[in-house]
Amino acid sequence: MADIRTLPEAVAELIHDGDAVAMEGFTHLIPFAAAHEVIRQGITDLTLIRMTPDVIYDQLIGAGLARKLVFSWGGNPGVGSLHRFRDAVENGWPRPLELDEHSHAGMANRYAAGASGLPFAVLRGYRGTDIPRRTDTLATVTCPFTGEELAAVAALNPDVTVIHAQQADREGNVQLWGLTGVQKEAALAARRALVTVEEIVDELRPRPGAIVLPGWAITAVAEVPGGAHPSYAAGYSVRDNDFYQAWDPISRDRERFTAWLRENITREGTQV
Amino acid sequence: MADIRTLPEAVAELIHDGDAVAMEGFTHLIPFAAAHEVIRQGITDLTLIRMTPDVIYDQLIGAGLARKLVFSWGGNPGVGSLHRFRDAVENGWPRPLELDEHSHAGMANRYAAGASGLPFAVLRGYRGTDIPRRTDTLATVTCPFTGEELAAVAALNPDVTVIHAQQADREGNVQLWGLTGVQKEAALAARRALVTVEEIVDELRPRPGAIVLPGWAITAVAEVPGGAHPSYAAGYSVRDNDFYQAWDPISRDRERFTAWLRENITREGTQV
Amino acid sequence: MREEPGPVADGRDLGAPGRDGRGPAGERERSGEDGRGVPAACTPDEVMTVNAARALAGARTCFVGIGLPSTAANLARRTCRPDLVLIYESGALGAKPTRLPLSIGDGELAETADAVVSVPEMFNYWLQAGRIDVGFLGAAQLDRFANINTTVVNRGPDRPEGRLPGAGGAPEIAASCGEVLIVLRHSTRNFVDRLDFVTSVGHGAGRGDRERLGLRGRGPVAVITDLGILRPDPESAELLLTDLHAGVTVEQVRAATGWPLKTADQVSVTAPPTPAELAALRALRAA
Amino acid sequence: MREEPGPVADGRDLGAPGRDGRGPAGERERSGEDGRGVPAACTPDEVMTVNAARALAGARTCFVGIGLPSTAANLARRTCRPDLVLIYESGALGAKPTRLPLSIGDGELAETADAVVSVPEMFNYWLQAGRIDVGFLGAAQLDRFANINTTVVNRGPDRPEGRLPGAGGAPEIAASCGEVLIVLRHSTRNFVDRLDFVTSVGHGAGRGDRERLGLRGRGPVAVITDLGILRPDPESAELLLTDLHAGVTVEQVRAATGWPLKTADQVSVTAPPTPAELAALRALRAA
Repeated sequence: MADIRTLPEAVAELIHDGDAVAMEGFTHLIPFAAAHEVIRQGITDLTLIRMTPDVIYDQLIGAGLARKLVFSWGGNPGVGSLHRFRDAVENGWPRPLELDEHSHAGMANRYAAGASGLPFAVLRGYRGTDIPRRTDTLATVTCPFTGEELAAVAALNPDVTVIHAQQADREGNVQLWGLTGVQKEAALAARRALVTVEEIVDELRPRPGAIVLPGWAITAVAEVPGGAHPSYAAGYSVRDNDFYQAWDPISRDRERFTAWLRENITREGTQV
Repeated sequence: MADIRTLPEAVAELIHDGDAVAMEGFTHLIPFAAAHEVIRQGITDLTLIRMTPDVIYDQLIGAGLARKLVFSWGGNPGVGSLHRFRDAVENGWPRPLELDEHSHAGMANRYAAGASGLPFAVLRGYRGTDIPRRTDTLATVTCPFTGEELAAVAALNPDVTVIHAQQADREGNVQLWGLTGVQKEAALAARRALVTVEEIVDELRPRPGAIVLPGWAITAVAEVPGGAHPSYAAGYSVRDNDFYQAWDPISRDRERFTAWLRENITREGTQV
Repeated sequence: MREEPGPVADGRDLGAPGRDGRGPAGERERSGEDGRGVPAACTPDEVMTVNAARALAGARTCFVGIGLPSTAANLARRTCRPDLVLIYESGALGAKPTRLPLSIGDGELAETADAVVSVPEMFNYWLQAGRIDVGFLGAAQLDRFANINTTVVNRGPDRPEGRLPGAGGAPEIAASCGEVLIVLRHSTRNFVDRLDFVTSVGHGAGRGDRERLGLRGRGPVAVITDLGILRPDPESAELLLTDLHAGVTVEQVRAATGWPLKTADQVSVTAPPTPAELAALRALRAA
Repeated sequence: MREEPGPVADGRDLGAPGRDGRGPAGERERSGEDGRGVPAACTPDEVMTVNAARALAGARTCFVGIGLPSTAANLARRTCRPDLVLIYESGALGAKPTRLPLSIGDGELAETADAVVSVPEMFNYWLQAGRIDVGFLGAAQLDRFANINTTVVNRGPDRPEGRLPGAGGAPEIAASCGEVLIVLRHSTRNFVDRLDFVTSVGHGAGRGDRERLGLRGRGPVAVITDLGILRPDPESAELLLTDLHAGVTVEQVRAATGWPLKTADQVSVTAPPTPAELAALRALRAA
């Protein structure tokens, strides 16, 4: 029931200038290929939403396509800083980047509220921290039974969520397994959902630990083998830790980053 | 990490007079054997919590062990009324039964709040209905972002939750699959959790659709093959629909019910 | 499970205690005592169920109550709507049972589902978010605005309230699905002038009430009975008789309705069940 | 992931950019430039990690940040606490990695876990509910009450704020775990008189603040560094130097601390890493 599309078609149809876009995947199953297609198509003025911006958003931010970032932890996992993110925040290069900053617990609950059709979620969080000073999507509510004051976070409802999964069938039912993170919530919270998959199969064989998203809850599926690289897809690939480490020197320098982008993403015929 | 116990030991250790007890399982995996052991041990003045009281609570109520019922749908699924429940509510036999009544959505969220360590949960529910007139665990909260008024339901934190599962390993890690209902939430919301299982195995083999509850999150495990009968355990048994239909005439009549209880549950040597 | 009728004022069960009227107070008996004229080839319950299935012809996803709604939805999958996605509150998304489930938690629902989710997820992510096209409900009592009572009935002074099963999933199904279908047998016991308790809101006190209450779906669009079909007046949202089953008169329907039932300007007659529909329904029940 | 040090006032990364000090600014270099006296057989980072692992001897379950905390927790599983349940915010409950994960989402965490859950479930059902004994955190800046900053640093007038990675899971880990351990390298850059931003609350402004804020866990019980161990004063909750690693002096620690560090009445010396501990740590890092 989801449309089966090529990646360029799906990105062109689902993601537009100015959209709020969530590309999720907690280290695992990060939809890098879709982000690279966004760069190739030059879709810009995006509000990027992601718990861990990771290298995928470092690239989009460095490419100048983001005007705002909604996030909770912006580092290169196990390596260090996200230099394009820092350069945008600290120096406004290549453009200023507005931030909406939460904790992981807050972001996870914001997606869950969005997936639930609720305007907000309640959690026991943020107390005593300076985080409330930096976001207007955080408030408090009082428990009507106990009088306790709790944190309230505004729902996230992206215009479009992009995730990567291992498999889809021909009706667009999607199966992902391993660390499945917040992808179900992110996909269900969005107005449109695009899933890139390692392969399209005739029949999904149920897997331990898998979650299945029915095709009717998804807008489009695109087959993109290796579409999570340098992240990984359990059962198909392993995390390219070398790339994450190599990203540090590439991204430290504006010129080197720009050259990398041209050589690897935007140059005619490139497909990373 | 969970204690491995016999069913009589576990019930005696974990369930006490006056406790708030949740025995969950949405049609599937209903822990009947544990309820029967409660009847045999005469543990009384219980607050019984369950989305669908089902025949399991009809038996406990008829046996006079419940002073209160927290629930959302009290019928014999596919058959008709729960006559012992009705007799207690309408006629106070064998004792009056206080009710706290919600919708399924409300009960599910009450358990989820309990499992989350929150005092309440928010949902879009109950609007325009007469349900709020009959419960004091339902209130409203106002969204601090949109001003919308939403339902708030008080968390459920049973003294003890009892569930039935297919398997546990020798450390008390539990695996259940098929329709897993609200069991994870009910178990995690409780101060103590007892899991009866079809069998204790050397190693849990991961199954599609299974949830695993780590042994350290559970208080005790008891091996009770067939412990869900007349409910069922996917992979081990099928639902005994004939029993559910036979329960209708048994339970319609106080004397016939009492005789059934004596013959099948409380008489020396009975083990249902 | 919301069709479960429970007790009524006289202490007898309302409608059939067994599923789909096959119990002791089932369709054959009622057909006989009411003397309703139906094609000899099929029972009023069959006509009702076939029409209920037809009402799903445009639906993609259906949140299914057990009993009559489940029978109709499964029949739709075998007739007018093979791709219909059946969703059961026990956690099954896209169940494809080969037999009618007796309970909402029968094993086959999970085994044949596209996905099985927890009950909290079902109600929060799938139902509440407005993802389901049609909610298919039964009722113990229904009023002229298609509000539903499945909680308690008043049995008169000096008698305790009669206890019905309660809300189950119905209040939020009625609130959140894109639209709602209701199927129940027609009698003055069910179709009442005033509900003893509002368990689930149809159109409240009339058009505009759902918006005022912030209910997101369109609410009930049809009530399918063994006598005909009622639909809300586009202006007032009060139920109008819009369709009669073959051989049923307007007077019969009015006599079975506990309020002065209005009729549409044009009352149609439903097409009789086709041989294919009847064969599919009977095969489903026999499986 | 909370150990990620990020930039500091001078634009250099604080501490080591690579994991556990094996990067360009790693332990060997720092050991040399600081001239710290440690047993020739092991580095200050090894002493720190071994002591961090020992701090888990009484824990059943540990919510593990990547980097130093993860190394220490995995070492504990190989030495003092073989049954320790490792919980990673990516969703792995009871992970048993054979190698140190580079990221919090490495595949082996899921493959070896007792259970894998969604991220919302992890934070709501497992962390927030107070089910985890110990939260193990790193920090970019720490103050005398063990409050943590991992968000931004002030780089002085006319310069933009230095950006750190942000909160991640830390605020709620610090709030909800039964108790908190913190591991980080000791320097005046990290141990500051005043945080530029409070990302995660340790003991707030002193004893009683956690209760006042409604934070359920006991908060930080030890800060383990490459120089020694600080623990909160039972009265004031201000961090006191309670332990020195062998060969380190109180003056060295004070010089590396950005506030006037108080010492406990008795300052102990930690037992040097045993050959077994060192062998296990080195095997873990080499795997």
